[in-house]
Amino acid sequence: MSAFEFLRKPLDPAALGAALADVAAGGFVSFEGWVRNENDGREVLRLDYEAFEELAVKEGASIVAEAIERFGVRGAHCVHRLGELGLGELAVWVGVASGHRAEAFAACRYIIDEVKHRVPIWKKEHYRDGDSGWVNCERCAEAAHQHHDHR
Amino acid sequence: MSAFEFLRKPLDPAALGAALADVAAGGFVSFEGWVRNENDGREVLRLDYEAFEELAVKEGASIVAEAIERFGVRGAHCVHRLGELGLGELAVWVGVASGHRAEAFAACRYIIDEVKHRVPIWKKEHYRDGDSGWVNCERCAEAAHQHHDHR
Amino acid sequence: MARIRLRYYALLREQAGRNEELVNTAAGDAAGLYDELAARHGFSLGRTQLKVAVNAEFADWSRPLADGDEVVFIPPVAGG
Amino acid sequence: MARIRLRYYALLREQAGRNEELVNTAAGDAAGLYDELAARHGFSLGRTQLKVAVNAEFADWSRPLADGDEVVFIPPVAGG
Repeated sequence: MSAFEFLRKPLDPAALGAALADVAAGGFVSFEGWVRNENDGREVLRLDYEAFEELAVKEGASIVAEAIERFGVRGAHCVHRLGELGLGELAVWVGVASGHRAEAFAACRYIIDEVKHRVPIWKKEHYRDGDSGWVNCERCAEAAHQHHDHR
Repeated sequence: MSAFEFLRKPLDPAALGAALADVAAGGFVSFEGWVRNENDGREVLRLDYEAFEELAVKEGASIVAEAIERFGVRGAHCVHRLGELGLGELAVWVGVASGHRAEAFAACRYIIDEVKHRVPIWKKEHYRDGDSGWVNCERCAEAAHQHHDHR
Repeated sequence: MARIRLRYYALLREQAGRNEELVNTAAGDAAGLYDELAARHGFSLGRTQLKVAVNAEFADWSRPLADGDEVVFIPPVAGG
Repeated sequence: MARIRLRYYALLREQAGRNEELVNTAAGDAAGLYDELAARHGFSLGRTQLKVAVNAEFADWSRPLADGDEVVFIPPVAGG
């Protein structure tokens, strides 16, 4: 199993957690990112996720390896959904098993924060009003347009 | 469902997490305490958990309510096993659903830390060498004995 | 004299050799009651390592005891 | 002239109207190539909002392009 993976079907947290089972681990922390019905004041109906997979799996695996090294945890894994997701669906799962809980919390937080900042994954939100938009792109596109002459 | 519960049979993290499902929540953090094969350098074979249940469920529910209030999360739940547990078994589960992830991490950490400090639950470790001991009791009992005259 | 119901857990349960008992005590408060019972059962835990609950609520050691109170001495906890 | 394979994702894919394309370019580096393609496809994202990858590794904008390179311009990411 690679430390970072993509799946195009629903994630199974129980199976993912079981794969990190380790009798030398006393603490296990997991993070789940769920598709929320609202973002920035707009009502969301569903999401599309896409990724530059070849680079994303390398960058994601680097992040998990960094977390294991930095926090000294025993095992960690991250899986991200791709494709169309409905409300409440599980978009990303991070699990960390550790001797003690402080390191498990820190490593899990590190992985999800870094994944959101560094891994080439994009999501398009579809709103109730019929509009849609790429998160983090639409607003900075407007900013780019306003400053077009200064680039 | 009470915010804090005891169970005498194996915990089911998938079902426990599903009970916190909430389309207004974008982040879910859970902590699992697993029975570890070692504590303080001694090889552990199994654990017995017992609780002063009447007080423990009140104190546990207070802790979960404090976390919800303090961190503004949408839902939280804690379940603790009682009885005899083998290596790798799930002893305690904490789950927190929140609009955003920072609060979910903070609330989950708060709950497990406070539960471990404040809720009247005890565990007896059984060691490979045939000895056994109540965690947090044996050593402070020695200390108490040494300082007997100064109480 | 107050008639008190004790329940014992963990190390205290083992050292007392019982889960619960009824005692008649002249002790004025929970601290006095613990000292009495520690002497009788040979408890190894000092009172400073314990908390006390009266009628399933955490209580002060100086709390006066009333007839019918349920008292639990709480050894250092270790959940999770 | 270098022959470059582009792959597009997210907003850039939609604005380019394609997943990938092959271009012959005289641009000396990735920055010059982006400016060329932004003009052709009407990309709304400024280069400062993007990162660039060459042959599936993050790269500097000033990296010289070689014949056969695969280039991906990376819009602001939003995993999770």
